[in-house]
Amino acid sequence: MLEITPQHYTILSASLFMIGVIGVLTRRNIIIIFMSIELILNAVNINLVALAYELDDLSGQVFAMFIIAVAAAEAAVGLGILLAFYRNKETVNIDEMTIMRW
Amino acid sequence: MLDAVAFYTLSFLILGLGVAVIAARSPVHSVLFLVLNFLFVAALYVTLNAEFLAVIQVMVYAGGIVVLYLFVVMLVNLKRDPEQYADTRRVGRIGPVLAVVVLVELVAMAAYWSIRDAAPAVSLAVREFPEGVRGGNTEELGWVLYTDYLIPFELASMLLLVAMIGAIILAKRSLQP
Amino acid sequence: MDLIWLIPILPGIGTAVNGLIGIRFFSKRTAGLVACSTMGLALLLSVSAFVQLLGLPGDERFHQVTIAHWIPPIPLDTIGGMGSFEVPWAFTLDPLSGMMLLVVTGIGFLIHVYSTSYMDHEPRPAYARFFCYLNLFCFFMLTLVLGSTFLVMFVGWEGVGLCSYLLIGFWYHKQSATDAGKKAFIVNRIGDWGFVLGIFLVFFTFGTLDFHEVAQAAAHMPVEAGAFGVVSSICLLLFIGAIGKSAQIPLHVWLPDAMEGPTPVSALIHAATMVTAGVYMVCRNAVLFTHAPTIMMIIAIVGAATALVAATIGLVQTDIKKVLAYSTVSQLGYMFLATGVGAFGAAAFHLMTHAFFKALLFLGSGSVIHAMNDEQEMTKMGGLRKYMPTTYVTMFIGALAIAGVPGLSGFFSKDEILASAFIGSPWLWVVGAITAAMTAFYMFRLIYMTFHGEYRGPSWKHGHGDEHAHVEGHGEHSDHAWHGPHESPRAMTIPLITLAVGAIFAGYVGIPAVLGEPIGIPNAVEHFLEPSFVAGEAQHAEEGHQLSHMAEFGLMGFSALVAIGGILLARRNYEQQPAIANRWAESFSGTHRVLTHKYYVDEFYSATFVAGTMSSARGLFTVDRTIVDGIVNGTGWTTIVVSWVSHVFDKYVVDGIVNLVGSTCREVSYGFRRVQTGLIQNYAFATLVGVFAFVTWFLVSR
Amino acid sequence: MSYAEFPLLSLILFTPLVGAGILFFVNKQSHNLIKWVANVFAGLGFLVSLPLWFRYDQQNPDWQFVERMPWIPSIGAEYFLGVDGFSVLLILLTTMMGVIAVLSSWTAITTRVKEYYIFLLMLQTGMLGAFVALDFLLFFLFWEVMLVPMYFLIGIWGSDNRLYSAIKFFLFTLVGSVVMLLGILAVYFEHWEVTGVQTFDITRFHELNMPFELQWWVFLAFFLGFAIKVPMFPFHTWLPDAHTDAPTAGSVILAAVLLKMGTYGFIRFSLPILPEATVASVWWVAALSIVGIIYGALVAMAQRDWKRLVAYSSVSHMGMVMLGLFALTPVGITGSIVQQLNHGITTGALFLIVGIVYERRHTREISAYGGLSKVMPVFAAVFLIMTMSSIGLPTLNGFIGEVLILQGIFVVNKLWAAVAATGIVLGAAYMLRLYQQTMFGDVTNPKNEGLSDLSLREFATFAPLLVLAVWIGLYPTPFLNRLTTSVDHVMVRIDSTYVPRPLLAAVQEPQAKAQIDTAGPVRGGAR
Amino acid sequence: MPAGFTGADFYYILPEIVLTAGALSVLLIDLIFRDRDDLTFPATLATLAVTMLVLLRFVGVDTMASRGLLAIDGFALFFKIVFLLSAFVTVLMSAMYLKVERVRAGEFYFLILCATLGMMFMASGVDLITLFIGLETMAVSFYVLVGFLKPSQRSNEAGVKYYLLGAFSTGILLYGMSLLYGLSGSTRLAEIGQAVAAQPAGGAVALALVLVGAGFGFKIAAVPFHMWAPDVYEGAPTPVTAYISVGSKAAAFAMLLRVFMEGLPAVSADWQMFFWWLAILTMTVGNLAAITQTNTKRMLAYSSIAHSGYMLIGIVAGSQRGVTAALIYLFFYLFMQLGAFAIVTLLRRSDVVGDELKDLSGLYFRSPVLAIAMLVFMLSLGGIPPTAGFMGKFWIFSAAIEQGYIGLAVVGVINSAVSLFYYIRVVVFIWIKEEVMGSEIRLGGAMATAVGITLAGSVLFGVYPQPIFEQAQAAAQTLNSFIPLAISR
Repeated sequence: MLEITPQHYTILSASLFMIGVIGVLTRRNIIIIFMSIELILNAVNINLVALAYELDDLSGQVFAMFIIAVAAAEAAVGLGILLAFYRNKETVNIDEMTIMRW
Repeated sequence: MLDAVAFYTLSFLILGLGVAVIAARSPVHSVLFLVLNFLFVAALYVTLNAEFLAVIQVMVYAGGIVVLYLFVVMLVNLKRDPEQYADTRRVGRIGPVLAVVVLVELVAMAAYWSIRDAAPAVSLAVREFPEGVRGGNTEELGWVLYTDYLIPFELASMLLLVAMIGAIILAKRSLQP
Repeated sequence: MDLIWLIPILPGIGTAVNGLIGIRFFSKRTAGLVACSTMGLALLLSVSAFVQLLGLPGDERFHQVTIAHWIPPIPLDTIGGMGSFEVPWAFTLDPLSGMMLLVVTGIGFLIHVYSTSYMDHEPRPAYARFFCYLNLFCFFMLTLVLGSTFLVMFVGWEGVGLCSYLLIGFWYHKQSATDAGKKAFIVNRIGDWGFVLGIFLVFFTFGTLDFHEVAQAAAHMPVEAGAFGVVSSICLLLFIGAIGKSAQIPLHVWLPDAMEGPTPVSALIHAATMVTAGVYMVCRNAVLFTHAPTIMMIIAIVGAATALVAATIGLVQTDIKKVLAYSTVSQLGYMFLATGVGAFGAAAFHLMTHAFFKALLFLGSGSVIHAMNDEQEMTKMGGLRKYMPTTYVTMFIGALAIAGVPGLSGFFSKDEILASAFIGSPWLWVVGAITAAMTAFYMFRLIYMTFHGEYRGPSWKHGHGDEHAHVEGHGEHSDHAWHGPHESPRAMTIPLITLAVGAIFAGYVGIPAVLGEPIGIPNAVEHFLEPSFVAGEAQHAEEGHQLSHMAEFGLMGFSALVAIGGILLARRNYEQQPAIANRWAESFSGTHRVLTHKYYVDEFYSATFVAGTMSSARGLFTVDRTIVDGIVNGTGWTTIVVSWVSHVFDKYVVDGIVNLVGSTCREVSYGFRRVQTGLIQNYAFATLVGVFAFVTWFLVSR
Repeated sequence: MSYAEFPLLSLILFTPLVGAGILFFVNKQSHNLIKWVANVFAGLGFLVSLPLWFRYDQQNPDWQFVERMPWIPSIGAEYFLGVDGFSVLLILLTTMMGVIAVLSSWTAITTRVKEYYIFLLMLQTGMLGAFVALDFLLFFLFWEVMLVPMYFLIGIWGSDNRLYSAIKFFLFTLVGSVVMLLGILAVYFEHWEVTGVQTFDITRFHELNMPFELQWWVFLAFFLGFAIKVPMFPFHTWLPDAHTDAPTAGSVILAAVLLKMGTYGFIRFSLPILPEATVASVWWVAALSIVGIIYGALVAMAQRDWKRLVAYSSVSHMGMVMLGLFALTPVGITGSIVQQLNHGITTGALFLIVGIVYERRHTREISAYGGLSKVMPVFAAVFLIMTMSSIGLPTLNGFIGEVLILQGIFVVNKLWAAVAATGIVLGAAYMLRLYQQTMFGDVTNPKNEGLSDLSLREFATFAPLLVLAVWIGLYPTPFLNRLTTSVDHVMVRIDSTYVPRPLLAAVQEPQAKAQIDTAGPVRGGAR
Repeated sequence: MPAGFTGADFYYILPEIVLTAGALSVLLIDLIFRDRDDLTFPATLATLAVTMLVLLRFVGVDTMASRGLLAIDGFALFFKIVFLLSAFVTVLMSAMYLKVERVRAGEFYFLILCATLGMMFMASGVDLITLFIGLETMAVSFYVLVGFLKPSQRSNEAGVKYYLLGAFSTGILLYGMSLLYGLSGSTRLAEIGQAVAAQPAGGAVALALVLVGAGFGFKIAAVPFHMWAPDVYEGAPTPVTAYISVGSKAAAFAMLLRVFMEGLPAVSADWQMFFWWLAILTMTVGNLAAITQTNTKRMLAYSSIAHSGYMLIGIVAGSQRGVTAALIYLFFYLFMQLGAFAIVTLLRRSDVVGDELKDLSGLYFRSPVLAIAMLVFMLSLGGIPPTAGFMGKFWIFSAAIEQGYIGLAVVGVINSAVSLFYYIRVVVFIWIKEEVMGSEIRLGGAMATAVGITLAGSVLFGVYPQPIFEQAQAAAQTLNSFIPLAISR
């Protein structure tokens, strides 16, 4: 129990992952959903870093680094799209983007 | 003992803040919670002796992305509360429940499995670093990044360019009437 | 004799000429000329062929001509191993077919001639069409007669059916006529069903379809006394065919209706030739049938029954043609009775004589109807004797002949039959005798009601005008003035006379031995036909059971008496005091009604359908109209109901299932569309569900 | 070059296509030119196919006029054409019917004339291709190519309910054929596994002996494909709709040729490739066929729509064809093939007949007619002859087929033959009823008074059919002789396993079997 | 030249380099000649053409480049050709569309090129990180492209949807990848393969398998990860839709094949079962849902979902034939799908949006050639010979049969029959409905070329597919590991 095994980290990351997922599923404010996605990415990162630590191999950390970079890029683009949407629709409520359905 | 304490406190904070992020009423609050969350994650990295990553985490994430979020939140001055209108067709309830179930499953599966007996199965190509590189995390990371993962690195630059251009295109008010 | 194949071809040519060009271009005269000339040539050819046949010694009187392959040999396994199914276009001339040949061509020719004037009032195209059909009929009939294999015979068999369909429905604007034609064809088809199966079984058993070879082969097979083996089944099936064609119970219903057709047609097809095809076929396969005693018994009984029943019906009919129709049925019953007891010779003999006098009677009635301006009800006739002597005399002769008055053809043939029936079983003889009496009765009832007594018909305005201004059944002409009953033109009377002569003397070729030997005339027909009924060396036809001369004389005398008695009774009832007839009708009103309703056979068939209706009332309700005109005969009703039920089934079940699948797909599709709510979080949720499902699945599967 | 290596089949195959190609460049306004081109090419197609009749050597059991060149080597598919007597007859039927169909549409089609003829000619090529292909993939290709033009023919130029009927036809056939494709693949891999050669060469498949299990499944797959096309009883429901709504030429082609694809498939593929499975499933296929015969006849009897009646009658007739086929006796198979030709001729003619009156009156209600034989005698005569040939009157073609089929099935099972034979009676019933109601009686409907009789062109469409009907009826030998080798080829595959079981006292049974091998010709074995 | 690198490493990625340079130059041209809008179009085409030429120098090469991150082999080559071709056609069909929509073309083309670049790395990467970066490059470009029409709400909404769900699925994918990494301690697929093979198949493998599979499932729009597709396809600019439905799908398949065939052959039984279900669901749902669509783009979206289902059959088979089948199918799918979308793009006129089925009605009377083309595309999508689509389906089903997946094959063929129902509906609108919609259709040279290429491809490869078959077989061969056949040959 006191001895910290990889499982601990796995469980931690899994939990964070699921918190993010729940955020994505429940919140209606798109910005917050974006943040939930950031949480998910963080969960992944924790996993990778922990594993890298266990395996004593650096590629895990490299992977995590790339993920951070990608997260930045995605955030930028995502917020851009969101702004474009907001300009037309004057809202960021996810339940109101249902022009295209069925 | 010590790392145990560190781990439990950090993970408690991380998870708690995560919950706070998705639970907070106003987006501003959740942004702030997000920042804190990131900071503690960075701290966790330090315990996993990934100092460089920790730094990046703080600078890029907490410093860059979150600020971006903050800008947007401010930019989007909402006339009405985005949460007020809710579409009835949405599966609000089951979602979280299912998520929790899946989490349990993940944990259960993870419990089967430990790195220890998996790792020795394959003899990893042990990286040997040239003389110039002293055994610091940052140096080694830099070395690996610029040798093994050069190509992805270059590609990532393209990716960031694309993101930049894209963000500009989308965010700027369109020229054409 | 090698040209016999030409005999059918000639009328065929006539058909082609009249059909392709005639209907369009020929004048009536030309059309008639073509038809008659072809028949005449055919007659000449057959006579010459027959003469040549006579020239041969008795046991070599078998000549076969193969002109071409029809169906080339195809391997097919039979009981006896691998046979090869092949059918040549082959024609056989032997005594039986020879005799039949003469009958068909002879009477056919006469009736052609008769028709030239009888149909004179038809519009030109119809006239040509009529002769086209008539020739076609002769073509098929001759094929039937000459065909030397079952299948070639079947060609004629079906062909004559077609022609009778066409000729009965010749006046196609008359619903009743076309119905009758359809009925005839379909009832025949029912018979053919049996016949064709019989043919298949023949091939399956003997590996060949040639009558001669079949006979040879059959001769070696054991006689299936008591047992019911292959041969019996063959014979049964063939007999079903015969029943249909020769209008025996229970398939006799079509023949009376067939009287809708022009009278010459009734004479040729429904009296002289086609209807006797069944008898002819049975005689052709005498060897087969003799090997199936059980079936022989059945045939005899059916024949006897038909003879009796038809005769009884004949007693009360008042439509002149109907009377003759039922008498035909009954006479055919006679012939089958004969074949049933093994007297094929007698049957064939009676077939020939009957052809003469029945054709005669029909033509006579035709001339009467002609004279009465299409009146067929005997109650509206009477006293015609003085208006049309020739017809009267000839018909009288015919009546005598059919009644079996000694000295005329009918006497000899009928006597033969009765004699052999007596050998078969006394009961059959009794039935035969009763029938004979009735025959005599109703025939003379006909004669007396028509020609004797005072005229009961409609009055007519005397005056000038052409002789033939009246026509049969034709709307456009019937308004012409009618100048009262009168003798028919020569083209009609000459055939009558010829036939009358035939009716008298045709019998003398077959004087029974018991009469013949004393005056040195052998029973020509019997011995002449002998080879056709036995296979090769199996020369024991029906020796063994011969009647004593005494008995034979007795029977003869009795039948003669019976005939006379019948005639006298008829005379008493219908000439001296007609009241009696009615009184009888009242006193036996029950019977009378039954008889006038022809034993309710048609009604019975309808009843079966009615039952069917009740069961499926709804289906019927929607469909009533279709049924009403779709009815071919009683059973046809049930067929129609079934057909509609299956139609509904097809429409709503078979098709319904298909459409159901379609609509289901559509519904499911809409379902999927509903899922597409446009809400991102639902989509994400779906993803999560997918993950969950598979993760769980792996979790349990391990 | 001698005719041996002259690519006759390709010529036959592509002549109509060339016609279609040329039509494509004709101005769509100049209707007459279009019609002429179409007719010329259809006629040409018939002419070039005539050598098949004269040059076909009916003694030679091998495939003739063979053309062979690699097509898709990497899966072993080839451009492999060849014919035997059976396909020769069907090809001739097809080309002839093509001419008739094209000719019969001269006045019937007034809208979008160009496309119409293009589709008709393309359809022609598709059908011919299916008959000449000896490569299974090639066959399948043509088999499906046919669907599209037919779909358009029904869908564009059809009557009231055309879209529904068209899609129904399309989907039904498609479902069948795709399942069939799986069967083809199974055979392909089996052959590959056994012989190590990957090929779609049908002639090689004919020598393949597959395990029974596999045969059984493949048989089912094939059965679905072919039975829908035939169509057999439960799958027939597309046929009435398609026929009813198709334009005249469409119905004619559909009845005369397209339906033959199914039976052709059975004879060319199911029987020789899957003998054991075939023998094992005789009973239920025969049962279905018999049901089809009776059922089709009954439903036909209840129709008020002239064309529907004919359509259902062809369900009945094709049931007869299938029955003869699954008698698996030489006579039965021969008969069934002949009956296919007859059905093509007769039913084709009957649809032409409906077309004639439909073109004049624009209704198919039987009750709308009556007494036509007074106003159009020639037409009535033609109709009479065709009716008679349809109900199997001797001296006309129908009889030959039926008698052979029934004789063939009779030696297998008396009962089947007996039941099937009732179909003849029913056939007479509904055809005569139709004839009586339309042709006989007085002209009740004034609209029918002024109907014109057959024009010369219309008569020309009937003439060849009449001639054939009589020819086959009186002297079918040339046709039957051309079939011997094909039939033997099938029988050789079937015989080894197939023993007829006579119901009646079967004397010398064993010897019968012994004789089959000797007498049962093995000429086809050389392939 | 960084340590441990040789010129060869850069030589082998020459096509990518050329493409990048081209993309940047397009961007520059757009910046420099602000006022000229007609230069970027030829520049883009030139870039693609040159890249293709350079690429063709590597035919037959089979090697590892840049420290074993990239595999330069036939497999990658085949896919790269697919990407470049589809990009080429997409660009051809965009030109006029962009004019109608009145948006600057420069960035558009730049993004298209960048997406292509990402795809090319996805095709040749044999290392999780490389694959991931390639994937993201493509994805981000597409996020922007989908939302490219800023004035249009539909476009915005589609953008947001695509972005959100894309990011979400990326998260899932990444989590799976992290597990894979944890299992093996390496990001190289080959080493992962060894590691997984070496240890007892634990739950984690299955978990990683499902998560990665879900991630790919999203990209190839496989049920139940498909739900973004209809909305995004409908909202995105039509050429982008076309490119997503072909390029992105192909790239995802390439990556999927790499990861599962080379990375996880040890647990093939598991993922075969996984994809078996996925395939059946995808085909059925896709086809059934398409039946009742009234919007052409949406209908095509569902149809493309169904098509992923067919391709998945090839992957389930997993044999060499299966992979070949998937490649061939993708290649032919390129022509027919792009062709169909080209027609839809053409229908976008100043006065008509042109993506409703009824907008197609009477097309035949307006321009028979286009009608015939659309007919061919529909038949090809439906798999009716003699079109390319049939040959593709033929391979797919033959693979399934060979591997003994009879049930799968049957479901597949039945589905392909059902699919005809809605393809034919399109044809009905074009050929049988008489009334004509909207203004005249202007068929520009570029668009004509696009339609020409796709039409030619759909027909020619239907009649004579031999060359493609050979290439695909060769390409598939270079993929190292296959599932052994059920039957011996």
